[in-house]
Amino acid sequence: MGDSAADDSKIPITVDFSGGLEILFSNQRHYALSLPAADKDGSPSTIKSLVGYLLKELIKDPRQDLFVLDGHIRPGILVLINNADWELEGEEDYELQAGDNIFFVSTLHGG
Amino acid sequence: MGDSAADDSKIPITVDFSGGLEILFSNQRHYALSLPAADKDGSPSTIKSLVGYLLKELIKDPRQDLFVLDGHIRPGILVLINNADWELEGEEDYELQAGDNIFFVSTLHGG
Amino acid sequence: DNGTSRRLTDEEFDRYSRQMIVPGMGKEGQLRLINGRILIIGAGGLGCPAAQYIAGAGVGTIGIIDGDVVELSNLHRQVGHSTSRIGMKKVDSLITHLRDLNPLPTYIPHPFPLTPQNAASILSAYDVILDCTDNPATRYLISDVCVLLGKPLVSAASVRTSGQLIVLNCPPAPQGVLADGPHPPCYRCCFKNPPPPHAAPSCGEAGILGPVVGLMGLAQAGEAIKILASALHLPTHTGEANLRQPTLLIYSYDLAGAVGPYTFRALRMAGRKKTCFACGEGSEGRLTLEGIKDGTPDYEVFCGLNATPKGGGL
Amino acid sequence: DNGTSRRLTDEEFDRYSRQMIVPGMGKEGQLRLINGRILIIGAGGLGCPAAQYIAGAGVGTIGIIDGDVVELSNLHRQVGHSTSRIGMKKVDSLITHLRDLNPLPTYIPHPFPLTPQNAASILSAYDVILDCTDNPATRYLISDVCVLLGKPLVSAASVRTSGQLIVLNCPPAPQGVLADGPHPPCYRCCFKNPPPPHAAPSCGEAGILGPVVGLMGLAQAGEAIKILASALHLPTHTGEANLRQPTLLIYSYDLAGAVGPYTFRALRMAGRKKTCFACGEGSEGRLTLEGIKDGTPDYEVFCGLNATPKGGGL
Ligand SMILES: [Zn+2]
Ligand SMILES: [Zn+2]
Repeated sequence: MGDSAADDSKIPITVDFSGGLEILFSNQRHYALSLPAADKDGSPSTIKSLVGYLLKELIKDPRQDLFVLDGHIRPGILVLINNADWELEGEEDYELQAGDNIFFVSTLHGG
Repeated sequence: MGDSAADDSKIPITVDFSGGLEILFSNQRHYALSLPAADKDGSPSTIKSLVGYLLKELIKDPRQDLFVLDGHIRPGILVLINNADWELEGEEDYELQAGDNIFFVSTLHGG
Repeated sequence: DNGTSRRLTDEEFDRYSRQMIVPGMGKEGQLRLINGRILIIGAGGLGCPAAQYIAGAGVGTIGIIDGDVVELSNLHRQVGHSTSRIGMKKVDSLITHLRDLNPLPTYIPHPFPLTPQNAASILSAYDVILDCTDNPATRYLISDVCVLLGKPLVSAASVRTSGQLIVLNCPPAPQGVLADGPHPPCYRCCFKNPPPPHAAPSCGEAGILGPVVGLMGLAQAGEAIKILASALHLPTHTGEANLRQPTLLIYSYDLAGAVGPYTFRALRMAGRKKTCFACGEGSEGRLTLEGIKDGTPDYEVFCGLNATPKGGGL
Repeated sequence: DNGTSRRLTDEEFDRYSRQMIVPGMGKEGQLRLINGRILIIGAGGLGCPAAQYIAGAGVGTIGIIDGDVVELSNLHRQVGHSTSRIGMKKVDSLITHLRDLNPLPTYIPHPFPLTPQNAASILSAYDVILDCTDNPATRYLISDVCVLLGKPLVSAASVRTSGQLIVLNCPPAPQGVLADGPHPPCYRCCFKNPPPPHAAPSCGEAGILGPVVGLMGLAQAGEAIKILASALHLPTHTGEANLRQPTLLIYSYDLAGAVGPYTFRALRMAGRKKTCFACGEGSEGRLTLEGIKDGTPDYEVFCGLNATPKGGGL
């Protein structure tokens, strides 16, 4: 987080992928990102903003529908905000804070 | 840590025990403690201060020699400061910071 | 008498001595295991190691349900089977192995698939249920029946290099009750909708590493044993509050790197949800044992609804 | 030719197909396993599950060393043995089980204890060493020999409801070299001095739960398989930097409570220490294979030095 602390128009966060989702993101499970602190309309960056950023900047795999369907995180993906189910935190509208960890996990069914 | 924040002569920390050491501490693995910020001589509280506090206030088991021998943590106990080996942090002389987690683990040999 | 006051036989004492001297187990915990009944649904990569340790620990009644037969491609991870038992029903193969490990438990074979028609009558005879299956439709079915029968459910899954584990419905609360909560979640509380089918591959399609699925199955055994031995599924138990912080354990094995801070993560999940189809407000009106038997909900349709088949899933 | 270019047989293809399609494994990883040699020291609670999954994965040469015979009180956790094999050498009992699981590997029995006299000649024939033993003296011996022979060591231990796992000496660096580091630690770098004997109880004395020790053994298999399949023990491999952040995994099973944030912890350990007796500065002068054979250091004395026997250890 260090060097972006001086630039208060950015929010340093970490983003993790697991359960196979990392395959869509260059097979890398852990990312340290610096996100714009506000959306174009000036409102604070949310999980929704992050998902837009991931689709625009980070996803390399053409199968974006394995991550987002109809503009929302697809069924079968859990989103964790600082290790807690995002339903405890306000889901897509949660406003990102510096240092947040956002964890996307694909639900598994094999055994 | 909440209610002690106003009292700046105290340091809120968490202390964990594992590997069997918890047996010496009422079979409880996790403690939230509030330690004096300075020793009697005015110097900042260290791991050494914490060990003194644990022996005086927290240990219930008479077998103190299973935790401390000759005034030092006995051989076969690892001390972790915020999940890192204390040798990376200055060992007993490490000065405690608010929010620190100190983890005492007894080395195991069974299988 | 709940059966925890009888004497142990000499063989029981000798066989279980090393676990009985562990603080918190003792003779009382051992007798709870001996009097306990666990159903393992699926005799594959999760079910094999789970069954080995549940049998070893001396759980008195162990049911195993699976309709498949042992295949060569199972054996790298399904360590309760063997090359000489290829072609045998998995249930019979696994019980053969378990009986030689520990002949004392009663082993109950259910050598056919779990279905909406047979689920309730099978599950009702057990105290703790292990979901060791391999497809979303069966997972929703098992959870729904556990809600309706009031059974604790230890659910795990694993594909490729990832694993997941969660204890659900423990201690069980009556369907639809939201007062005096929070109550523990069911599978649907945590995983409301199944993924599109092309995003939920099986181990056969996507592959699986033995130690990954094995570790999850073993962790399931650990949770099931603690539930029985410490009676954590009984509402009056003091451990209740503890189990009410539902936790999803995530295992991310890295074939190219060492164990690290992201290898195991414990995620805080929400409790029972008011909006849950199976256990939430008004759920008694939409989910019943009779309905399930008669085909409502239709689990195949539910898990195929979003079907837009494409190449290669996650 | 490093043997990773031959064709797989039809049986190998079928048997290992589910793990070969996992990204990062493939045919090359599978052939590295088939050409690999793993030594499992101890055929008990750690060694049994470790051996099952290492055999299942198709590691080509699997050595097992243990001098004990199977006892009834082993069977709640040592799931590679069986009631019908009580009294048999553990090594032979476990290999019987493994051979039926997967007949393809070469199994090498060493049905006697590891000693300072035989350690080097046995360990030298393997690529990766698993410490699945049950006492401090043998643990220091194994690590010292691994330093001297340049072998990666996957070390685990478990007592009561706790477990520990660490990968040591991987990739191996020559003894005494500190330049161009950090280099990975050995067992003595992490655990400089043994505990007083009364504080280091065995599973026999203090008890052990099957799923706890089993999970650690299975995790050992996972680490050993990744080291071989991804060649992480070879200094030129790109995974090197990753493995150089040594991590001690701690498992704290709670018989009275649910999985939570403290169940698994990954602890950052220091690398090779300048002051380490076995691998630090000047260590070539005090630790040699010849010296070990001749009784220097004396591992029994080293681990008994602080002996002040008292009732009940940790
Ligand atoms: Zn629910
Ligand atoms: Zn060293």
